[in-house]
Amino acid sequence: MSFPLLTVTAALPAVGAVATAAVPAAKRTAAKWLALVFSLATLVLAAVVLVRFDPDGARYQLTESHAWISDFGVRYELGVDGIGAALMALTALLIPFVIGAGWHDADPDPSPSSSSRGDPNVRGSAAVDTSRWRPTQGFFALILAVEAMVLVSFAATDVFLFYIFFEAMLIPMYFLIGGFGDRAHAAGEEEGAKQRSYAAVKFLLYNLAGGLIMLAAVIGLFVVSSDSLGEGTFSLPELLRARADGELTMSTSTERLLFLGFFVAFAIKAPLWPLHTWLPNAMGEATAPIAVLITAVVDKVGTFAMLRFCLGLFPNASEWATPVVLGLALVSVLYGALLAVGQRDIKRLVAYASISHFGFIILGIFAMTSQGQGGATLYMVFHGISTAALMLVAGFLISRRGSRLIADYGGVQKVAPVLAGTFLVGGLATLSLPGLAPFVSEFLVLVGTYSRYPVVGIIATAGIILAALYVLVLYQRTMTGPVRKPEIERMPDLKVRELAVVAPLVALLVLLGVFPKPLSEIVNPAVEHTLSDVQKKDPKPQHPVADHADPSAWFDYKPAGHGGGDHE
Amino acid sequence: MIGLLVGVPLLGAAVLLCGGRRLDRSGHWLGTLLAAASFAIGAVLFFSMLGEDAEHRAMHSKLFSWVPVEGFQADVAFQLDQLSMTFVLLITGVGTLIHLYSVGYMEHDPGRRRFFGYLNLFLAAMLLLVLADNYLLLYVGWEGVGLASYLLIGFWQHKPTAATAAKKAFLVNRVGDAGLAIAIFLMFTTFGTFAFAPVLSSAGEASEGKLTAIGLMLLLAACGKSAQVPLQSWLGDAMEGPTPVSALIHAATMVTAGVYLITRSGAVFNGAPDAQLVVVVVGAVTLLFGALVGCAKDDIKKALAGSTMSQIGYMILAAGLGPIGYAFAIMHLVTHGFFKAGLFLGAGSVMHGMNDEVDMRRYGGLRKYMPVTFVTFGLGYLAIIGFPGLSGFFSKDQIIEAAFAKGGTEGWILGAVTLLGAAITAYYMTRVMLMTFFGEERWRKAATPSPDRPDVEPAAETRGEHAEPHPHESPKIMTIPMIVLAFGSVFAGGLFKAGESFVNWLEPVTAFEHGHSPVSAATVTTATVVALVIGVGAAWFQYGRKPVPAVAPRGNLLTRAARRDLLQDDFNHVVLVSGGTHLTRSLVYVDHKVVDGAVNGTAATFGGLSGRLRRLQNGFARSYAVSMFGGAAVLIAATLLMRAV
Amino acid sequence: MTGMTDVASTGGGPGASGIPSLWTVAAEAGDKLQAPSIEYGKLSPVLIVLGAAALGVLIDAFAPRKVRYSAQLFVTLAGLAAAFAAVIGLAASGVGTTKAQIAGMGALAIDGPTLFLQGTLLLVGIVGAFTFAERRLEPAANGSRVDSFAAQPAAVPGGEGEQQAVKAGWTTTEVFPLLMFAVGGMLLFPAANDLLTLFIALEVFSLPLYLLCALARRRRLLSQEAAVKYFLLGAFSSAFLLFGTALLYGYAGTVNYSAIARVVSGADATSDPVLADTTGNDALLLIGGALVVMGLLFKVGAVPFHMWTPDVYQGAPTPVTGFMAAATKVAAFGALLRLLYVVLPGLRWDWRPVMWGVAILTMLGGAVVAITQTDIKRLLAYSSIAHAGFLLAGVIATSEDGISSVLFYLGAYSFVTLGAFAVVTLVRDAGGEATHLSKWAGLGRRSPLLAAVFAVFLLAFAGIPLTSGFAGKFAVFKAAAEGGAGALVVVGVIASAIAAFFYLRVIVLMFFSEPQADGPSVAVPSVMTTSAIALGVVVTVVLGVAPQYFLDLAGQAGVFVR
Amino acid sequence: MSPINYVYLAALLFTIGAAGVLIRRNAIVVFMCIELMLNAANLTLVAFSRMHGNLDGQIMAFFVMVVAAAEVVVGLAIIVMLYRARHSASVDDASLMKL
Repeated sequence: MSFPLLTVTAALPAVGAVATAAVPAAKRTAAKWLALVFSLATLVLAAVVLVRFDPDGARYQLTESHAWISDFGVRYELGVDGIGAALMALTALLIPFVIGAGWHDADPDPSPSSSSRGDPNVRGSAAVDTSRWRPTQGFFALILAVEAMVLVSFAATDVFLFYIFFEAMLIPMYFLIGGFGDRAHAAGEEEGAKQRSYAAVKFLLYNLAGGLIMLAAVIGLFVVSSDSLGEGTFSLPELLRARADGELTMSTSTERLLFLGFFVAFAIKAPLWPLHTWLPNAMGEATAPIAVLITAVVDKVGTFAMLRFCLGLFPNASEWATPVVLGLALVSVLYGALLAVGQRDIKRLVAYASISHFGFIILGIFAMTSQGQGGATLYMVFHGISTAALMLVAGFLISRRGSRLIADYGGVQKVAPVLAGTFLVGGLATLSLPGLAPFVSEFLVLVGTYSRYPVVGIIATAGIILAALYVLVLYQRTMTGPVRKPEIERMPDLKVRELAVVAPLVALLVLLGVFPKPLSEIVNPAVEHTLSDVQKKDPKPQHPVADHADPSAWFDYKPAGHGGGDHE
Repeated sequence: MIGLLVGVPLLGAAVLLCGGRRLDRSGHWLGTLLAAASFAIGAVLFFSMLGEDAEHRAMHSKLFSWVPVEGFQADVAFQLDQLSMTFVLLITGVGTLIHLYSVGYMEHDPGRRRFFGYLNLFLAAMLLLVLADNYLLLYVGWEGVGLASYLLIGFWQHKPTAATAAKKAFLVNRVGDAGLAIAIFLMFTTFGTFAFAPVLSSAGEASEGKLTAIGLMLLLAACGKSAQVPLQSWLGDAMEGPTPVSALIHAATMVTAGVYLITRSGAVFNGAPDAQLVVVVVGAVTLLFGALVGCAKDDIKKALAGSTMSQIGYMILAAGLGPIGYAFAIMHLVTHGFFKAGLFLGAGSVMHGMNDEVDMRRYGGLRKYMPVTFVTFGLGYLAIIGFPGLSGFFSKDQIIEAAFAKGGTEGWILGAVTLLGAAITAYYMTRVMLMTFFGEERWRKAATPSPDRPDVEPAAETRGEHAEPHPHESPKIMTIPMIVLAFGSVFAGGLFKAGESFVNWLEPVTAFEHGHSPVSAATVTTATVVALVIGVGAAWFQYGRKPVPAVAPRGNLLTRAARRDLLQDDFNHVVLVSGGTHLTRSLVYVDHKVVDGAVNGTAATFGGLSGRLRRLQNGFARSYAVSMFGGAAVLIAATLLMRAV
Repeated sequence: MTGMTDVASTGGGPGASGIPSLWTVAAEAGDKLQAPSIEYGKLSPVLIVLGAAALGVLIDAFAPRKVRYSAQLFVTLAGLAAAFAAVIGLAASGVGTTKAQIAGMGALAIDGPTLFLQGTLLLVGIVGAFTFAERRLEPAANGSRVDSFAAQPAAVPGGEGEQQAVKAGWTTTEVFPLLMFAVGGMLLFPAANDLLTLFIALEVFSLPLYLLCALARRRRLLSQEAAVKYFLLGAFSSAFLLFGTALLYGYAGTVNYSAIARVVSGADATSDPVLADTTGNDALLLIGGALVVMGLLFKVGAVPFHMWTPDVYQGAPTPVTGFMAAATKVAAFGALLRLLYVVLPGLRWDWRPVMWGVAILTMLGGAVVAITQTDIKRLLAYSSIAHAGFLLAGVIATSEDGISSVLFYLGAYSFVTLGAFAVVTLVRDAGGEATHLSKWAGLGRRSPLLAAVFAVFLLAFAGIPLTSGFAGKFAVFKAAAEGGAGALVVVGVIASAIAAFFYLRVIVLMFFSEPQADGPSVAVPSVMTTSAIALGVVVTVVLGVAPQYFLDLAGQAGVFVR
Repeated sequence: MSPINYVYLAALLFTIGAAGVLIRRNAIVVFMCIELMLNAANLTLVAFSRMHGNLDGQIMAFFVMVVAAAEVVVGLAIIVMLYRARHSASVDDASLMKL
């Protein structure tokens, strides 16, 4: 048994969460630094995972396996394929930025009496003793807890183990959404608190409902596997092997029902139209770093799980459902984009944009081509980074002005050019500008989709036009134009901490946009495995060019005019 | 070496944009220097290319594998052949000149460093576009220039009009980009690759339907980038950008990328006559469209923009003719690059001296105050109208000839259209010339800023009050580029024509066939000249003989329509903008009320149900007993029933 | 009358008529009186508890007031602990598995489920005793600390006598013997192997509970009302149970479980053709079975026999509510399991569809009505109803897995419940416990730790992974699915989703709402309540994270002796 | 007369008792109705005991009587307590807790 790298990677933030939560109330800053250090250490470990992962090696690597709940056939089984490794890295990468960006988000109000929170009389009275209330510690501890749970989800090769963390991560997320909102709320503090808790409850109920449906399917899977294999198991490699060998059989309707149970849960998490309405609320009400955590990290578990579990365990049902899923994904792409255009709230706009992007990811997954799924995987990573960049800058912007409404801005570029510039880069990444990372993935998804479903691919391409629309409208309304409001005139540019958060993300966007090869090489074999699970092969081109990799072919090429090019 | 061509300006952009305020004082020179360096590299490559024989001039260099996914290989690799070389020289050459010009033009602008950063970015992207060895990398450059164009049009972001124009340009271009993307999908599914060499060399194997589809999608892309009907609407608004930008991007280089794309993909179009026909039609329509718009505009830059559209229409038309036209399309592209850039720089120079006034009705008689500008502008003018002996004459004449050579009815129609276009070109350019440099000095009466530009731009404020302008010649740093370009406008055409040198140069890449025109070359030339004279004469009758009214007359229906860009924006507004607004608004409503409403409705249903069921719990022990008794009865009944069933 | 004489033993040997008739033996053997053989060792847990209860009565009667509290507490805890030790000893000696047997002349079955449930009940009793004995929450009166129970239960609420008693700081200690009697009855309940014992055990644990409900120190009117309702409805339901017993007796001629089962399965055909219209009459069997089951469903709080639950839970003193909610459910489900698995397996196809209906109604009904509750105790009451539904799903599985999953669930659930109600006792304002939900607003800010603990309990109720609630729910649903009740699982899942809503509402209130100015304060409890809560948390987390050991335990215990 | 008629009588008594519980308000009367139900069960037991020819049912009847007596002790105590607090023994008056 080698060193349990994955366990340690996932456990480190959990330990960090406990440690952070234990910091005394007065030492807020220490808690922040502690959390940051833990998240960075996790990042290092995740990088080690990525490095130690051998693309040419076994399908699941760095595996660990221990008995856990044998009554339920549950084992503590971890292992990463390329997709899991990449997403673990993404998670570990983003958390330090989330922490850095949210550095002051959970500070207690500096002066309770002057603050708009609640009735000053109430705040001032000694009856309310909140000295033991440690929001800052809680905030960072919860973030680390989410990280730990997400990491386990990405590494779990046991369906049950995955399910447990898939569900459990809702709880810290719930507190993060409901407990920590923006300082100022457009609708007033009372109303803001109400909307926040509405958003949190909606988030949790929606996802919990999905999770519970999945629970029914998980139980069903156990029953099916114990019927077929004699002993129920949740081990993914074991199930896949049994499926491939024909030992594990299930009736068509059973497979479809189980698939639906899993898929609905993931589609809610992802989120796929029409199960998306929790996302705008949650992202709108949460602070920007938490919104990033939701869309860039937690939601990825949904799409990841579609790829790993839905396709792997229920290939026939996946194929059966493909037309509908593609249809819904297509609707998501266009619907999300159109609604993003119609938003008046910056964060909700980004949320709808994310819905559109998740549509692309799901499109890529269910296109069942190497390009589509490879693109979808890259998309998950790149969308995480690009949304983080856009949303975090938006958060900085919002924290300066205290409003989420687009109409409250205008002309920021003039007073805060660096802020505007980074915002623009984030926006351009969101609209998949070539040269930035998301372009690569989006193009792959589109190519992959097109090559099997041309009409779907073409309609989805309209999404990139709409993406330009909502990003540029957002930029135009917030950043350009004359400065008309005094609040904006006084707006400071990005501070060092903020720049330190944004700059690496921007750099990564560019770097991965130009040179995504290391990542795609890690991902490719996993995608091939998944495709072989569903027994799909890429459609062949009609007129394949024999050796297109050889650039010298160019030199043999003679332009052929009507007359063969001979004009003399 | 080829990579350096792209890398040098890219480095410049990176340094200038990330460098911060430290570079505010020297940044513009750095930018200019790097542009020049890029030109120098291009020149070196050009001469080394000349050293090879025609068949082996193409160079290829692969930097790294970009996106390797199973079955999908995209490399960052460059290919430099004669066609690319032509563009490289044009881009870096004109680009360097315009950098130089901008040093003067943007002297007082606080965002100068940023401006040069964007310019360098543009150069890099444009070079990437023409140097890419596959369509995907070309796509990168394609959108890259779109980005640069967006940034530069919206350079004065504080002006809402500029910001809107920038956004519009990007969006319209995106539509075209989508076409390019779909073209790439088609190539990938047809050929399994999208690198130039394999796609083009095996284009013949694919079915005509496929090729037509690819061709049409490429045309869509070209329409977006080159402002061809129906995606032409952004170009006029793009004139909100600083004038050097208009000269470089929206006249000389970027807008001609569509021509490059079609020419580059010649092998595809050659196999798809239907697509070619559409290309030709688009070119012809745009040719007339742009010309008409150019006739009606009083804004000097917008008039020139219309002209650009029209001239690119010529090029697209020529490119649509197939091997008989590719070379001429490119030739006209290059000459147009010279004279149109020169014209724009001249316009910029005029504006520079006129407090950024753009309304030609407030110009007049400026030749005395700006002699250098007048001369260079005049030479450009002569070139564009095709005055015999100057650049435009040679290149345009060839296109008209090739249009006739298309053959059949089509050929006649195209020939007529091109001739008509030549006449209109002469008309509107003469109009510009007369309104600007001749006639009475109307600016003396007009001391207020033009009504259609209500927003005061700080750049103008720094240059002086909006009092009566004091026209003056621009500084040397601005006039020198104009002079150089004027030389190009005069001589380039002749140089290219001499010994068919240009055609021979391009032939290995684009192939060439002599068209067989039903009318002789001399006849065509004569007709062209006649058209020219008619156009000039008409303009002189209208604007030269009598004073130009300072307020535009109402004009006839066509004029009014042309002033509004032939109602294209109205169309867009009604169909796309308000339609889209309604669509998004109703979708927002639907999302809130229907999709979300279903969720909240479910919650409310349970809540209501709960409230109702709750009332059963009425506190009376006896009613609880009733429930138990009833329950027991049901339990018994059900058990008995189960047995009965 | 021949059948009476030839019955020689309970074993039902080859010569016997097959209808063992214990009572007959006792009555018949007048001249040659044989002492019945009683396995005292196997019955020791029950005997210890009942003995301690009797001792408690004596203490209350004779010990001086000053030592009563500590003496009672000592006797109670010692009794419970000793009984628990006895259970462990029995389990260790294999009584739960290989040496399971019918004891007490056929009256009791000492087997795996019995021992598991007895162990659980005794632990619940210990924790319950802790909360009963808590004397730090109420403000001290006249220098003496007082508990949650009425100073002078006989006094008229609000009357002069009561005010004096309160002022004087009186306390009563009869709650401990009452608790012990209730525990004793509960220990018997799941072990009961004939219908008479079932009925007696039911009454033995119910009667003390009726009284305990009436003993609240504050809000005595509510407390008394709860007691009246509980008593009347409880007696009503036991009348049904008894009548059902009578009918089953009429059907089988015996009340012994396995004997009835044999008649049901047709192994023992009735010998006398005269009795053809009674013995073996399926109508008697079905009606009698339904009535007995109904009596048990009343105790577990299944819809539509649940309506006493919210009122009683709300009115009873909170420590009693906690104990009752946990222990009654454990005992009643134990009895229900034994009845359905041992007596009525032959009727499976008759009772399963009916129980399906009850389970579905219970799950959905409990969850839906809980949504709009405003009192935390009522909310928990409805929650307990929903949980009864989940448990019924496991009961319906009719498999060994079904038994063990229900056992596990009961263990998990009871500690969460105890902990949750213990937390409720701590949140107080001037009028005693602040049970209205609006008072809980912002509790997370005032005392984050307590709120966090309560949140853990709520999450466990909601069945969030990594809590015992999830493991239990998974076990039950898994058993149900394997038992062919997949649709029930789906309903259960839907009900869980609905239930999650109201658990979350409380969490929202505690953490996301601003504290009220006149909000409650959190009392600092003694080590007893603290340990009750701590034990709840520990069990919740341990059973959530590493449930395997306990699943094994429940799995081994999953066989009924017949 | 066949003993089965006693069973029918018992069923009738049981129903009367149950109906009384549902109809009557006075807690004492309600409680007496419950006693009636218990006694109906007793009658059933005895009748069946007779029919089966074993004594189990009769013995059980004794147990039930004892239990009923215990129930009376507890029940009357609770009801009296209620009466003292409210000066009414109506079960419908005890309806503070609802919904």
